[in-house]
Amino acid sequence: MSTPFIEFRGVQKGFGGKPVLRDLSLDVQRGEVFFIIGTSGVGKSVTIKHLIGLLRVDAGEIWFDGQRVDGYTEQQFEGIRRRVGMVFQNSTLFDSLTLADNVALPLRKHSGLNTRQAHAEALNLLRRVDMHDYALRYPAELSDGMRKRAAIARTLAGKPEVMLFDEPTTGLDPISARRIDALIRELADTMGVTALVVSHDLPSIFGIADRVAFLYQGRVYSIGAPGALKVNGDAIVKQFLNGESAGPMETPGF
Amino acid sequence: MANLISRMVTATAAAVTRVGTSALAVAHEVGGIAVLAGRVLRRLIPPRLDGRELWTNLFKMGNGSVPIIILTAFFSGGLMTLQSAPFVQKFGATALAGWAAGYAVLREIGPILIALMFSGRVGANNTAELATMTVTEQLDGLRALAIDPISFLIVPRVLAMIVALFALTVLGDLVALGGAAIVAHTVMGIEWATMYYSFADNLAPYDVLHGLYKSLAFGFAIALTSCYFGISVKGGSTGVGRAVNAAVVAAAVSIMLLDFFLTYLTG
Amino acid sequence: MSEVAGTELRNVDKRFGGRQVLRNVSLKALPGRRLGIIGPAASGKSVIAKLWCGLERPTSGDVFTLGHRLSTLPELAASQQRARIGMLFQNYALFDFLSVLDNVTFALQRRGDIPADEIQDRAAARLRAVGLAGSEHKFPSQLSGGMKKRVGIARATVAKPELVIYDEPTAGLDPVTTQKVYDLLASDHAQTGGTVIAISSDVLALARFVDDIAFLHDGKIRYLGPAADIENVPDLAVRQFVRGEQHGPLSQHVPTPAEDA
Amino acid sequence: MAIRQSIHRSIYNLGSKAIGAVTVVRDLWLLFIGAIAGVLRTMRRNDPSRRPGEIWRQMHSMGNRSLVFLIVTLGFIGMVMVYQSCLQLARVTGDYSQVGPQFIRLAVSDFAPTLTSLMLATRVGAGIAAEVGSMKVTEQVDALRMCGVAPIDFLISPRLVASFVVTIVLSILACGIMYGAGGLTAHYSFGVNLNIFFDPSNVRNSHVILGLIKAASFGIAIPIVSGYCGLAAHGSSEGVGRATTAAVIGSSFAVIALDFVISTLALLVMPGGV
Repeated sequence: MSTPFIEFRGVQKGFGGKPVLRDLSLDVQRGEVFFIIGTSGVGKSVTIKHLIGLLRVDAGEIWFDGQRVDGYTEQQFEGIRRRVGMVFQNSTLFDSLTLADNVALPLRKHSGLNTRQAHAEALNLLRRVDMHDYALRYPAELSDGMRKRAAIARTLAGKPEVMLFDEPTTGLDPISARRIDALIRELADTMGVTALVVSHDLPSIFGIADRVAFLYQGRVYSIGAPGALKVNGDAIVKQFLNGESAGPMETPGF
Repeated sequence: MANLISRMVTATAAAVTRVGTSALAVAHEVGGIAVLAGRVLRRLIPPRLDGRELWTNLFKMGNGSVPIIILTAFFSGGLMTLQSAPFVQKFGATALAGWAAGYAVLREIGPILIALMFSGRVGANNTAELATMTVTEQLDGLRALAIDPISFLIVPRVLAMIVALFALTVLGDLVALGGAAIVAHTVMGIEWATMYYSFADNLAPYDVLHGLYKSLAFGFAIALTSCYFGISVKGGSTGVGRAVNAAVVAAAVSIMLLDFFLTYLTG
Repeated sequence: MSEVAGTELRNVDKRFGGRQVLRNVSLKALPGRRLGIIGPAASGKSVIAKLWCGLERPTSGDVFTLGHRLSTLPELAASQQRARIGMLFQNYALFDFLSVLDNVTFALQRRGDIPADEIQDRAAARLRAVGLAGSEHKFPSQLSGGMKKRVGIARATVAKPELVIYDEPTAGLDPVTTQKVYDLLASDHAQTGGTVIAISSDVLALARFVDDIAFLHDGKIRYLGPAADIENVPDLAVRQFVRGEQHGPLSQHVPTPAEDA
Repeated sequence: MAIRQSIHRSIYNLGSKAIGAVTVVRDLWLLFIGAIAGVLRTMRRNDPSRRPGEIWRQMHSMGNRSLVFLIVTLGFIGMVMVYQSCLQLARVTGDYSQVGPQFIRLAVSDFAPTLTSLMLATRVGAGIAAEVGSMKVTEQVDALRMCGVAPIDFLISPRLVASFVVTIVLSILACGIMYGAGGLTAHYSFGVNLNIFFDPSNVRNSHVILGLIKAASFGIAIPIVSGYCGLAAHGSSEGVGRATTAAVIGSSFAVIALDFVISTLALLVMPGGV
């Protein structure tokens, strides 16, 4: 196996004295669609926010493309953030800008394009996610699924090598959810974008994941291809992947 | 007796602690605002800000506030005339009506009321907007796009608010004098010309300037407090409301304090 | 008596300003059974829930709830009828100025016809049933999302309502917790009977809980039938929605803002 | 042609704005009547919307917690006003004997209630709108209705009573603070004799009554305007933000406009008397 593209080694993180990540280690290969799954409140989103420096580790190491990044300054993280894009749970489009302006924003800031070029490029990106018909709408006028697709287009504007998705399908109806899934898979297959997806949506996991890491009690409890986990995994993993209420698993979120 | 004394001591200690903690909290906020001011200033030399954001905000804050500022200024000019009315009527000193109203409006009531209304409309709106962006992670979204939230969001807003409040105060001064004249004419039956000469003879350019440069300081204070409380919001929809509340209160206090010190410093 | 006229919407239209949210909707919830309502975001599901509680009034058409024509009842009388309805709000809507226990007892205390110790006993029993014994004196801000949801369930069911409406009881929950919530709702219903209405966009989990499912699309009821074979109904639109297929009769749905709010 | 169209459009816009304003005023009036009815209803011991101690709690949160804020702001504004008047007089006559008596007359009949209420409009108004608004968007208002409780009786009525009392009390207090701070400024900066400054002989009963009428009407206007904004909130956190800002600007403006109306009426009813 080649050296991993992204690696977490023994990461610990707590909030207000309460440990969330106790000793988390995982590795992601280039070009993979990698899922981080687990119950609510287990620290999935917390994990990925460390990679772009929105949170800082209490202990442990984070490696990205052969470099150790956990001790980076805010300025050094700027460099990482241009290579790693993040799609937030509630899409974080700027309410005051149209979709086209939202997508054009990082282009104007980073690619040195003028306003007109940025706008043209933004339309191209919106076409990629099939949202170009809505380029002049404001985020508040669209459904959640459409907002999420526009947010993906905005993240793509930075030509990221890695994209982080925080619960991309939660709260969406099935049609919108599968559409997002297809898009994530397509970006990985056609553009080689490594995807790190936080989710507990079973159809997504079985639909598009190459590998999944199952988080439980602050650690990676099990890791592997989704089908293999379901077959070989222990009772706790199986309970989660089958969505059963009865089983050995403790769910502090409930 | 000893019991009573010990109880009094405990109560006093508790009161002192309470005063101490709230003083600490205030110091904490003031410190936060100062740090933000530093960050904003650092991005001004050399200027690193988003031009488009500056223009949209200027338009939104300036243009959008014109109606409310006109109404406020008109009423405050009128009110000042009403207040001087008994005096003027008693002594028949119609020539002084414009002076009393104009002086109060240009130097004090005008800039303060306009600044308070500006803080209520623009400052509060700005806090709500930034707070909403913060609780919905839009600020993290900016950072994730490798865009500096201060130079993209805060600096244009601070500049826009200072410029807008200054321009609105100029407009407000004119409207307030007009309001004073109209009320003097309709309520007290003073001639237009009397009012005009009363303004022209008794008011020096410095009276106007005094109010205007105060408005620059007010604009800066409103901008900083409203941005600070917007981006340091905590806790969902309740938090947004609380942030707005804190921002308008802090802006009102700083307007009064600044007014006092600027008046003393410059006369 | 309530069994006779039942709980139903008859030819209901609902507009907010210029937006038509419901078009000529007729839907019946049968006593003793569980009705599920599914549909894309902003298709008007939550509006139906609020119509049945009398929190919203239809623009035209009739709303019957537990044998009363709620659409024409004055607010005061409607307010009395609501004592017979339990509602779990989409975002729980817990009173954040009250403790967990006070949230659950609040409605019973307002009625004024139940002795204080009975109220306490009932609330304590309900909190035990949802697994929150010991958290009585916490405040909503100190609870996790799942715990808030359970307080909401306890509050909705403490008055032994004849009709319970659950609006998105499992939104955002992981599969295991989702199933635990539905287990809880099912055991409640088995004990108390009455009518249950559940709204969700998580179709498959909902289908395991309810008897019948109504599919709401674009303000109209497109399908109403048994939940068991929802995955295999002949209507292509329903199948497309349930399976999340990209191609089919359902076009991309563009909602106008805040329809579902 | 284009000009005529744009004129048409702006007339149309003005018209619809005017209709909107009339609707808002009517809704505010209805809310006011509803809240008064709620006050009367909740006086009954077993009314479901009654919450024992709620008025006290509201008075505490509005009054006690505005105290420092008011003392600071009104103290400073009193100082500045007197300072400015003295400065101006120094240029013209140099006779400071009328500064105090005129100042207290103005403070009683206008400055104290108006400035107090303007300050309360920001603090109390924003607070009410934030609380009620976040209850509205989190559906707690609907949950209240599910529990058989009338939201206006439960949320607005106690705040109306509390604000009415608190605004009057704080206006009286603020008057004292302005007067005191102003007197000290005159004394220390311009050497005005304190006995001459603190001479209330200019204040007549009509001034006191006018000041109290103003304080009372502002005290009613603030909770009604902000409660209205709170209850009209929709959306999520940005809805609460909108409601809060609307409450601040709406209740501040209500104070200024009411002040103008009441002052004009007073002058017309009692020319020279006020």
